[in-house]
Amino acid sequence: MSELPNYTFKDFASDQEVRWCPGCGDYVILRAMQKALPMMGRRREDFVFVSGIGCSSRFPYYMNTYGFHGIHGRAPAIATGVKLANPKLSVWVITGDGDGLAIGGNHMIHAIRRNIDLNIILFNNKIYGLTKGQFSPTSDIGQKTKSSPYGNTQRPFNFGELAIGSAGQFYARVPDNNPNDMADIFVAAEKHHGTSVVEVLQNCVIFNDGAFDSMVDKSVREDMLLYLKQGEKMIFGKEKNKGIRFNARQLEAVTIGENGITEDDILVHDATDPNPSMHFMLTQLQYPLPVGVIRSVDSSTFEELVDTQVSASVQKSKFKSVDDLLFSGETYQV
Amino acid sequence: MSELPNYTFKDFASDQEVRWCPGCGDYVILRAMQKALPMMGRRREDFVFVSGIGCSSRFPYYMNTYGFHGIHGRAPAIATGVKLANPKLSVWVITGDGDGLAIGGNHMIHAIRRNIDLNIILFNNKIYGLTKGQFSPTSDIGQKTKSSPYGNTQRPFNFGELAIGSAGQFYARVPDNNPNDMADIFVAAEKHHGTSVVEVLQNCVIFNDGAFDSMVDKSVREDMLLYLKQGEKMIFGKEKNKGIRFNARQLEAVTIGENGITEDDILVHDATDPNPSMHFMLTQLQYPLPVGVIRSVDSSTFEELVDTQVSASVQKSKFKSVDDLLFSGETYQV
Amino acid sequence: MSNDGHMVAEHTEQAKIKLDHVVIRFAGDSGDGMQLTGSQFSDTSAMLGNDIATFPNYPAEIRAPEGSVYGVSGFQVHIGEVEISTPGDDVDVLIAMNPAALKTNFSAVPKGKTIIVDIDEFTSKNLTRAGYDQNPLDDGSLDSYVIIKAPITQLSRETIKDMGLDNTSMNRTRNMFALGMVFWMFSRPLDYTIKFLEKKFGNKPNIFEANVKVLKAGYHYAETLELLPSAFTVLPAKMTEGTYRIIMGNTATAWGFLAAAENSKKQLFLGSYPITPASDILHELSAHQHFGVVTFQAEDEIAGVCSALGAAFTGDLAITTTSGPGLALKSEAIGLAVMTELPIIIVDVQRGGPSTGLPTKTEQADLLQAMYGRNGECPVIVVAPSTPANCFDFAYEASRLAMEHMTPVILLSDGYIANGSAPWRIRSIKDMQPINPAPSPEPEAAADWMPYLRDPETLARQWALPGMAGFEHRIGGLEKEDFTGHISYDPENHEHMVKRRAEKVKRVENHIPEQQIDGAQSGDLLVVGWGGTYGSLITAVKSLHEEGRSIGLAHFNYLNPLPRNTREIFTRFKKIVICELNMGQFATLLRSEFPEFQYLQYNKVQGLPFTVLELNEHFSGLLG
Amino acid sequence: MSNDGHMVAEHTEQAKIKLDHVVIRFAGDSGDGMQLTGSQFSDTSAMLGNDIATFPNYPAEIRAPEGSVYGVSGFQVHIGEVEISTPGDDVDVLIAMNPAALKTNFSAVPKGKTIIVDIDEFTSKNLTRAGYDQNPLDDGSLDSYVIIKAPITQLSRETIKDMGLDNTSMNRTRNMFALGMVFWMFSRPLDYTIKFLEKKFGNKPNIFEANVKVLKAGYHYAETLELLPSAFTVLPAKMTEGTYRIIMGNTATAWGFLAAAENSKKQLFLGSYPITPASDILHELSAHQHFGVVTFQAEDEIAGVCSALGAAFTGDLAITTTSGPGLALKSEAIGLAVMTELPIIIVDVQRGGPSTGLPTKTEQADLLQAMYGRNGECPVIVVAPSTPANCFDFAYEASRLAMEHMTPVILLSDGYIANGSAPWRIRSIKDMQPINPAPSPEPEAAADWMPYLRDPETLARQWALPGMAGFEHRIGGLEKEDFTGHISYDPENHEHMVKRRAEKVKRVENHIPEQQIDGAQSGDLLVVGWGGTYGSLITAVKSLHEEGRSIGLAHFNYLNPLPRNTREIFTRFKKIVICELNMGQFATLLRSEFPEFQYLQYNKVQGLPFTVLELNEHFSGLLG
Ligand SMILES: Cc1ncc(C[n+]2csc(CCOP(=O)(O)OP(=O)(O)O)c2C)c(N)n1
Ligand SMILES: Cc1ncc(C[n+]2csc(CCOP(=O)(O)OP(=O)(O)O)c2C)c(N)n1
Ligand code: SF4
Ligand code: SF4
Ligand SMILES: [Mg+2]
Ligand SMILES: [Mg+2]
Repeated sequence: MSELPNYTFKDFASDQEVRWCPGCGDYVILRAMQKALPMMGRRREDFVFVSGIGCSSRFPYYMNTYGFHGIHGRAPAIATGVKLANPKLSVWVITGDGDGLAIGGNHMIHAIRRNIDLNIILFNNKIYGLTKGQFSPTSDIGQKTKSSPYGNTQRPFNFGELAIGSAGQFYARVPDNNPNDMADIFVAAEKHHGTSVVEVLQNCVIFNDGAFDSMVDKSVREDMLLYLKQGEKMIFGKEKNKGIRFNARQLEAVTIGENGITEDDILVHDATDPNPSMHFMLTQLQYPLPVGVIRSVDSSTFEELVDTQVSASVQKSKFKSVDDLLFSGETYQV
Repeated sequence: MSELPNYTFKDFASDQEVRWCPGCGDYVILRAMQKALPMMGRRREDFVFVSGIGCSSRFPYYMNTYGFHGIHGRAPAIATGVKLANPKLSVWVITGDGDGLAIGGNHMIHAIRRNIDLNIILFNNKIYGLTKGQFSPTSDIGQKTKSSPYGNTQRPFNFGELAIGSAGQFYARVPDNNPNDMADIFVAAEKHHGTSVVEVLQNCVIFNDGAFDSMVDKSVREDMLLYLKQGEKMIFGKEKNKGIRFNARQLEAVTIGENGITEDDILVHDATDPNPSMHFMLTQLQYPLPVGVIRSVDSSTFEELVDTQVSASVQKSKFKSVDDLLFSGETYQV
Repeated sequence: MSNDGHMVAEHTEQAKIKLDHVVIRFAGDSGDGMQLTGSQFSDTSAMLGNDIATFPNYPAEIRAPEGSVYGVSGFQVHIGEVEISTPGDDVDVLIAMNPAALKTNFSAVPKGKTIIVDIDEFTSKNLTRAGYDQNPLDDGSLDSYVIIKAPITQLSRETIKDMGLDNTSMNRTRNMFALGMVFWMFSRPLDYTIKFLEKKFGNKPNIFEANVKVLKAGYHYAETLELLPSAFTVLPAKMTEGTYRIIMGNTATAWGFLAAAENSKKQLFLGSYPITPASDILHELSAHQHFGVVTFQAEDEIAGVCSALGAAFTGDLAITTTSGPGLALKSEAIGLAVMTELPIIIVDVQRGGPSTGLPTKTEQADLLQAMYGRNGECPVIVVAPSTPANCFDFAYEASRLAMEHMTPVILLSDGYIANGSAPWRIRSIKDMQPINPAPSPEPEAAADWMPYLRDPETLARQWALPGMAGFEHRIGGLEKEDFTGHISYDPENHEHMVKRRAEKVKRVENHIPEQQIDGAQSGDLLVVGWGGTYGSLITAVKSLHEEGRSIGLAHFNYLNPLPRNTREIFTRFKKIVICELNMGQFATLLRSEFPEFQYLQYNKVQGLPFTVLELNEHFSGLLG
Repeated sequence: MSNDGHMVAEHTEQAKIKLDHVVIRFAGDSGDGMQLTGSQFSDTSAMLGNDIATFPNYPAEIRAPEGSVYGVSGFQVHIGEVEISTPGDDVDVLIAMNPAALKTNFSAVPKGKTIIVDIDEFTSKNLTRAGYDQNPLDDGSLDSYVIIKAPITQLSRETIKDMGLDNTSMNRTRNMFALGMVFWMFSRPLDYTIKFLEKKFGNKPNIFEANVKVLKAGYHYAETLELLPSAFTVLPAKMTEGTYRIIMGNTATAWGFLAAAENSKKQLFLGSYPITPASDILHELSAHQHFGVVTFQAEDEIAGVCSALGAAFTGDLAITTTSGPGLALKSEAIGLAVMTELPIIIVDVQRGGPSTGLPTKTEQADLLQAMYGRNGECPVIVVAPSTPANCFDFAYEASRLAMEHMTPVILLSDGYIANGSAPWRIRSIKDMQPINPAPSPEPEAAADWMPYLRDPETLARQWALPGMAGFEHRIGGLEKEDFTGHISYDPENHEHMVKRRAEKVKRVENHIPEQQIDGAQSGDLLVVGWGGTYGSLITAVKSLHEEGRSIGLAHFNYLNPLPRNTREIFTRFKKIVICELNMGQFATLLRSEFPEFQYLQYNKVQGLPFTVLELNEHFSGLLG
C-alpha cells in the first residue's frame, strides 16, 4: 500500500455533469463532501457512496469514488451488505426525506439501532423533489403540495427525535448554507464509531423554496439557531445573551440577566453522554433550533460484533475445509 | 340502532379453538381483551381486529368481531385503510415484535406519527415464535436462538423509546401476568384519541421462556416494576420507599430516607404532558421498569383532519355529480 | 442563406403542400415553458374542431443547467382535419428556443420541413453547451430545411422594456412570442390563450399584460414579415358530433374512477405512493376530495395497496396507483387480495424497465409481471386502456369488474397514453353501463350466513362490511374452506379453491364484450396489439386497408381473461403479427393460451412509441 | 378383537409378505418427539445400508393443546433394499401415539397394513378431543387392519418408576418405547440410538438412563410377545459404493453454498429473513460461521436481498433465502441485480400459495413468478434441485453460474425436498467442477477500464471491487450505456442493453449439461417434470419402463435457459405429459418456448407430493 496521496476536493469530483436545478441546496452538500473527504485520511478507493432514489440520491454519480445508486429507500440495506462484506471501507448513505423516511424508514431505523458504522446523510427538503413536489414525512401539517392541494394532513416526523428513539448514537443537524461547518460535521460523522446520522436542512428551490428560511436565513440564523459545541454552554443569540436551561420537565430558552437568570443556569452541552435524555430534549426544541452534533456516543458497532464472533469461530473450528464438514459426524460406508 | 347489548366476555369469543401452546402468554392477552371490550360501550360489529403474521397474529381468529389476518408486517397499513374508510369503527392492530418491529417497523412508525386512531397491541416476546425461534429486533445482545447460535449481535430496539421517538402520543407497557390491569390499559387505549400503542411483555414458553421473569415474576415484581399512576408520585418497592427523581441529566431511582432524600424529591407522573421529554426519560429506565400508561396526550387525529378537509370540500363544491366535472371548464362542440 | 436581422424563411416552396394534418413540436429549456406553450396551441386547435393528439417529453432532471441538452423539454402536437390517433412521427414544424433544443430534436424533422429558432440564443457559449463545434445555422448543415431565424429574445424584451419588469420576468415571456408566431402560421385566434393568461396572472396585472403584449408581438411579427408558410391551415376534422374536451390519460383514469364511485354508490379510496409516470392520478384525485374521495399518500407502495385492501374490506371502491417497480413491491399484497377475494384496482402506468430503467419513457413490459408476478396460483383480471381518452372507460370498467366479481384487477396504462392528451367526447355517467357491486347480505340472512357464500354465476362472494351486525367474520391469507371461510389445511379443499379462484376470473369472459377487428375482418394479415400502441397501429393498418390491402387490427383491451371469441378471430387470417413495446410478452401469453397458431412478432424496446412509418413498412413487407 | 391387557396383533398373516421396501409413519402429539423418533429409525436404517427417504409433517401450530387433531406431528420413513426416491405413498406401519394421531393418519394406511397404538391414551377424554364418538379400537372400524394395542405409557412409566423422575420426564420417554418396538420389528440394532441419547443427555445421566431403559423395554416387549410381524426385515439396497450420510434438503443447500464459497475463494454472505420452510438454511449457515460465513438476519426480505446485493458489489458470494411471499417482496431488488449485472443467488423454498396459503405444505407454483415477477424485461437464470441430496449440487451450480455469468440466479427448491432427507454419497469438494468467478481487472488496466467491459463469450462484465485503487465507478438501476456504464436515455442503447441481458442469460445454455432422459430414450410417452417431484416421477416411470412400456422421463433442473437439446428430445416421443404440483406453469413456459409440440398436463395442487400410485395409473392410461 503506497502512501496516502495529497487529495484535494477535485480528486473527488467525477466526470459527470451535475444536473440539479441551479440554486439547489444539494450543490452545497456536494461541495462540502468533496472538501471533507480529503480531511479524513483515507484512500479514495475505500469510499463507497450508496443512495436510493431522489434528487439527493443522484449524489454518488458526482463523486469520484465507488458508488451504488440503488432503488428507492433501500440504500441502508445495500450499504449494510457492503460494510459487512468489507468492514474496512468507509461507507456513506445518501438519502432524502422521502427516500430515507418514507419508503426507507424501516431500513433507516434498523441500521441505526444496530449501530453499524455507516455515515447516513439525509437531505431534508420537506418535499419529494424528483417526483415533482408531493409532501414527504417531514412536510408540515397544512403544507400545500401536488398531492395535498388542500394542505397536508399528516403530522411530520422530527428526524432527530426518531433517530434518538431508534437508539441512535450519533445525530447531527446542519443547514445547507455553510459548507465549512458541514464539512466539519461530515468529518465528525466519519470519525464516529457506529451509525452516524446527519440531517441537512436542504432548500429545494423549485418545490419548497425557503422552507427553512425563518430559521437558517443569514439575517435571522444567529438568533434562531443554537450552535452546539461539545463541552460548552448552550448559549445563542446575536448578543450571546440567551441560553438553554432545564425547567421542571423540559428544556427552555431563557435570557441571561432576565428574571434572575445567570450563566450558571445555562446547561453545558455534552454530546457524549451515554444517556440520551438530554439529547432527546434538544430535539424537542423548536426555538432556538439546535444545530451541530447533538449526540455522539462511541460504542461497539454491529460489524465489529459480527467480525469478532466470526473470527473467534474460525479460530476455534476444527473444520479447515468444507470437506471436513462433509465427512464429519454420522457417515457410513456402502 | 337498537340499544347496546349487555355484553360479557363470552360474546367476544369466536367458535374457533385456540391453538397457542399451553402456557403461552397470549392466552392472558386474549382473556384480557375479551374482558375489556364489554367495558368500552361499543357495539360488537364495530370492532375490527387486524393482524399480521406470527403466533400473536392468530388473535383475530379467536375474537368474535370483524377480523383481518393480513400479511407479515402490514397490519397497520391495512388498518389505516379500514379506519379511513370508516372512522366510526374501533380498529385494533395485533402484532408481534417481529411482525410489528422487523418487517412492519415502517408501517408502525408511520401510523404512530400520523396519529391515526388505531389501538396497536404489540406482543413482545423477544423472539419469532411462529417460525420457531429466531431472534427479533427486541432480542437481547448475546441471546442464543436458532439464527444466532453464537449469540445475537444486533442491539435491540426499546419499543417505548421508538414509539415516543416516532412522535407517539400514547404508549403503555404491561406484563402478561395480570389480565385485570391489562384490560384497564386496553380500555385506556381505546379511549385515547389517536394512535395508542400498548407493549405487552409476553412470555413464549417454548422459545424464550422466562424472558421477563427477572422483572415481572410475582416474587420480584413489586421491587422491580414501577406501576405508573396518573398524577401520583412515582414510588415503588415492596415497602413503597423507593422513588424516581430527576438528577442532573436523567432520571434515577432513589430510596426515600436515604442520603437526605424525601418524598418531595420524587417526581409526579403526568402522562398527559404534551412535551414528551419526561416520558422519553421513563423509557430509559431499566430499573425499576415502568409499567402502565407512560404517555397519553390527546390531539387531533389523522382521520379527523382528513374527514374535516373532505367534508369541507364536499360542502363548498359546486360539483354535485361527476357529470358536473366532466362538462365543466374548457369543453367545445363538434 | 441570409439573415436580414429579423427573420428569413428559405425553401418555402417545398412546404406549401396542402396538409390535412400537421405535427408541431415546441422545444426549449425546462424553464422556457414549452409544455404550457404546446398545450395552449393544442387546446386552441381543439376548440376550432381539429382532432389532436399531444405528447410531452420532459427531461429526467427537474431543472438541468440552462442551455444543456439534457435540460431540453419538448411538447409535440398533432392536429388534423382527419382523425388523429397519435402525436405523430415526423415533425413538420419545430420551434427550437436554443441550440440544445435544436440539437436534441433535429433528427425528428425530415428534410424540407420548417425549423423556427431563436437566433438570439445561438451564442457561442450556448452552442458549446449544446455540444456544437460550429454554428449549425451557418455551416450549411441545415440547407435543406426551412429555417426561420427569429430574434425572439430581443424582440420580446424590446416589446416590454418600459414596463419595469426585472430581467427574469422579461425573459419568461419569450415563449409567448414563439406561440404568437405559430398561431399566425396556422391561423389560430389568440383569445383562448389571452383568457388563459388572465386567469393565470389574475393577481399580477403587469405580468399578464406583458405576456399578452409579447404574444401579440410574435403574432404580428409573423404577420408583418409575411414570410411564414401560410399553407399550413388545418381545417376542422370530421368527428362525431358532441361535446368534447381535451383530456390527458392520467386525468381520464382518475375521472373514470370518480364516475365508477358515483355509479356504484361507493366512497372512492386511493392508497398510493408517488412514482413517475403515475403520480398525476394521485394529484388529480386529491384535487377532487369534494366528491368525498379519500386519498391517502402512504409511506410506500406496500402500505398503499394494503390500505386499499383495508378500505375494500370496509366497503370502499379501493384503488392503488403505481408504475412497474411499485407493482413489484405490491405483489405480495395482491396475493392477499386474491386470497381474501376482495375487490381492489391496481393501476400500473408502465415505464421503461427493468429496475429504475428509463423512468420517463414508455414501455409495455409489465404484462407478464401483472399476470404472474405473485407466489402461488394467483390469477387476477388484467385490462389495458389504449388511448388517453379511453383510460376513462377502462378505469370505469376495472372498477365494475372488481366489485362485481370480487377480485383484484390490474389496469395496465403506460407513460405514453398517460401523459398524452386527446379530444374526448363526453358522455353523461348516467349513460354508462351500471355497476352492481357484489351485494352485502340482508340482515335477515345473518343466522346461516358464511363469508364465502358465492354468486352461482360469477362466483363472487358476498361483501359483508364491518359495522354490519351479525356478520362478524374473519378473513386472511391462509387457505380457507370454501363457504365457511374457516382456515383449512385440507388437500382437496386447497385444490378446489385454487380452481375456484381461476374459474372466477375465467368466467369474467361472459361479462365483457367480444373482441372487435378494425379493417379487414378476415384475410391476409391480422395485426395484434394491446394497450397504448393503438394509435400507431390503427393509423398504419387503416392506411394500408384503405389502399386495399387485406389487413385487420385486433387491438386488445382485455388481457385476462381474453375475449371469448379470440381463438375464432385468429382462425380468420393467414398471418398474425403481434406488435408490442417489449420483447414479446403478449405473444408469450397467446402462445401458451392458443398454441395452435403461428405468431409473428414485431417488437420495439426503446422507450418510444411505434412510428406509423416503421409499422407501415413492416406490415407492407408481411403483406408481400 | 381381543385385548389381553398387553398387546394383540391381528391379521398378522396378511402382513407376512416379503418386502423390499417399507413405509413407516410415526405420529403423535407435537410434544411426543415423533420427529426425533422417526429420524433415529431412518438414520439407523441408513447405517445398515438401506436407501431411505423421509418426510416430516409438522402441525402449523407451535404447540397445540395436547391430544388435539391439529397438534399431531408426523414423520414418515421409507426404507428399502431397492433404490428409494420418495418417502412413499402408502403407509405399511403406522405408530399412533394417541387417538388424534390415529384419526389424522388413518387414511394413509391401506387395508391389511399394521397400526400400532398406545392403548393407554385411548381414554374417553382423548377420544372426544380427537373427535371420536366411539372408540375405533372397539367399534369394528379397524377390523381389516393389523392393530397392535400396546400399553406404551403404562409400560414406559413402569420401567422407570424407581428412578425418581417427575411425571413429565417419565412421560417423555414414551417415544423410546415405541421406537424400541419398531426396531425389533425391523431387526435394527439399538446402539446408534443409544449413542445418540448419550450425547443428547450427556449431562443428565438420569434421563439418559431412563430413555435407554425404556427403549430396551420396548424392544424386549416386542421381542418377548413375539406377536409382531417379523417378515418386514429389509435388506441393504444396492447403492453405489462410497461414503454416505443422511442429509436434509435445506442442509444440503446450505452446504452447497459453503462448498461453492471455498472453491471460488469467496467469502459467503447470506442476507435473509426467516420464513417457513426456508429458515433452516439460515440456521445452518449461521451455525457455520467458522468458515468465515457472514449471516445477516435482516429486518425484512427486501433488506435481505439488498444486503446481498451490497455484498455482491463488494465481492462476496452473496445469497438470500426465502419462500414464495418473500420472493414477491424481493422482486424489485432482483431487477436491480439484473440491471447492475451483479451475481446473487435467491433461494425460494416453495410452499403452498397463493398469499400465506399453506405455509407448511409443498407446491411448485412459484415458477412463473421466478421467471416473470419483475417490472420490465428482466431475465434471470432459474434452476431447481430435484432431491434432498442434489440441493447440494444445485446450490453449488447456482453459485457457479451467478459468479461466472454475473447475473442473479433463482434456485427453486420446495418444502418437500427441503425438509425431506435421503442418503447422500459424499464427494470431496476438490472433485467438483471448478468455479471461475468473473475476474476483477488487473491494476495495469485501470487507465481505460470501464465497468461494463464484457467477456466476449459469456458477456459477463468484470467485477471491480470497492477498495481496488483506480477502478472507482458507479452503478445503479437507471439504464446504462454498454461498456462505459454511464446513464443513458438513448433509445437504441436501451434496446441493445435489453437484448444483451437476455442474450447473456441465453448463452448460459452453452455452459450447462444437456438434458438427460431416464427410461426409454424415445417412444410413446415422455414424462416431463422439474424440481422436487423427481422421486415420485422416476419411481413411476421406472416401474412402467421395467414392465416394458415405452416411457421416458425428462426431469429438468435447468429451467432458464433450458438445456440446448430440449427441443430435440421432445421430437422423439409421440406424447409429452408435463407433471407439476401447480396448475401447469412449466407447461406454460414450454408452450411459449416450443409451441410446436402438444403438451398434455398432469397437475395436483393439494400441498402434497404426487403419489407413485396416481402417477402409475395416469401414465398407464396415457400409454393405452
Ligand atoms: C419503488 C419506487 N417508488 C417510488 C419511486 C418514485 N420516487 C422517486 S424519488 C421519490 C421521492 C424523492 O423524495 P426525496 O427522497 O425526499 O428526495 P428529493 O428528490 O427530495 O431529494 C419517489 C417517490 C421510485 N423511484 N421507486
Ligand atoms: C413475507 C413474510 N416473511 C416472513 C414470514 C415468516 N414469518 C411468519 S411470522 C414471523 C415472525 C413472527 O414473530 P413475531 O411477530 O414476534 O410473532 P410471534 O410468533 O413471536 O408472536 C415470520 C418471520 C411470512 N409469513 N411472510
Ligand atoms: S427539484 Fe428541488 S431538490 Fe431536486 S434538484 Fe431541483 S431544487 Fe434540488
Ligand atoms: S411458540 Fe411461543 S409465542 Fe408461539 S404460541 Fe407457542 S408459546 Fe406462544
Ligand atoms: Mg426530499
Ligand atoms: Mg415475537
